[in-house]
Amino acid sequence: MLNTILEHLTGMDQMTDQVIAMDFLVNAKSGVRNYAMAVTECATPEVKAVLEKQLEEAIDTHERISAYMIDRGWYHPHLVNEQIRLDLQNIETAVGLPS
Amino acid sequence: MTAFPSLAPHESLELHEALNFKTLCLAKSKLMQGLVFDQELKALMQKDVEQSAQAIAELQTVYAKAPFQAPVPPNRPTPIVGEGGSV
Amino acid sequence: MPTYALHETLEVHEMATFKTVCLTKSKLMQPLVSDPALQEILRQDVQTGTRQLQELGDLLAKAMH
Amino acid sequence: MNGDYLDPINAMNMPEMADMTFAMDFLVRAKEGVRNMAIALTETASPEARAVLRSQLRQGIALHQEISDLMIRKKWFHPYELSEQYKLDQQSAQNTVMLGRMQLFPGDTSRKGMFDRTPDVHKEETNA
Repeated sequence: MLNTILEHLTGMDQMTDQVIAMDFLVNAKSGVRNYAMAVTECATPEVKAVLEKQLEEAIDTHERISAYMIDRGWYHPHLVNEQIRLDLQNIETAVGLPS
Repeated sequence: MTAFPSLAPHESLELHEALNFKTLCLAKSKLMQGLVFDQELKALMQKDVEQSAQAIAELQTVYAKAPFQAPVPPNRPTPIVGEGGSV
Repeated sequence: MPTYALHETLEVHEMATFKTVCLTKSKLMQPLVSDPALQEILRQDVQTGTRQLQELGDLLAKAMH
Repeated sequence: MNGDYLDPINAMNMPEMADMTFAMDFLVRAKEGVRNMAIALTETASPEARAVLRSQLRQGIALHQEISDLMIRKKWFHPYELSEQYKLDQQSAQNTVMLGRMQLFPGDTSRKGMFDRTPDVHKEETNA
């Protein structure tokens, strides 16, 4: 009994890491896009300088998280079929979660 | 991370879009120069023409690694107007 | 003339909202993560996010009057 | 401005208005370029593609800055005085709609007879 709970918990741990990383990647992506939008609406040099620097940082963050996810095998930009298999698996897990 | 000889599909498509966008920009900045009156604006457009040409060259180098890359024929292979030369 | 243009003030406001949600989420998620590499990424994000929000806050404060 | 393209009154301030339109097009293009580059960058995995897109993103931001500075200096763009901008927006919209109603070009612009054959095809036909 305890064993299955533990198994479940550790399994969920893996899952949580992946979901958190995925969420982070999606956020990092939106961050880059939002900053690019914001920079092109700027007229005051002071505001623009801040947003431009933060855009660069957002790009760095995106690079870091996508490299991490590729490394862990959670993101397969080169292998579309592999990525789709992973997507389907994730869909099943998410749909199957008790609510 | 394993090294891949070619680019990933999604990034190749993004390069396709970027290359076409830059090509259109260059064409427009070049043509518009013949229409503008303000010389400063014209100079800025000329700068865009030069920068775009450079950008296109860079994009082409990377785009050459797209998984769907193919040898480029020197001319458009089919007639531009009409079927087989007829109007 | 106002300190900043209206459009840029609104953009900074949007970024501040977005960044606030990001920072809160990263902070809340941190204890749930088991992988050290991911933990490090989140820790760094909390650090830069905090600084970035302060910068955005400074801009917003100046845009007020 | 009135609807008659031959009326000299329409030439009043025409260069300025034309330049304003071209500059606006240029600004919109630069802005779009920055956004496109940022979106492309978030879909990129190869370091080489990243480096190229990133440097072009920076260049795009710099170009956008130059164009908007020029437009602000020439008073074609007023990010700080919104009612000034409003007047310009409405004026150029009105003028351009007027321009859209004018009969500027001949009905048939196909000009196909000049281009439709390659020299070789033409030669074959004369030989036959």
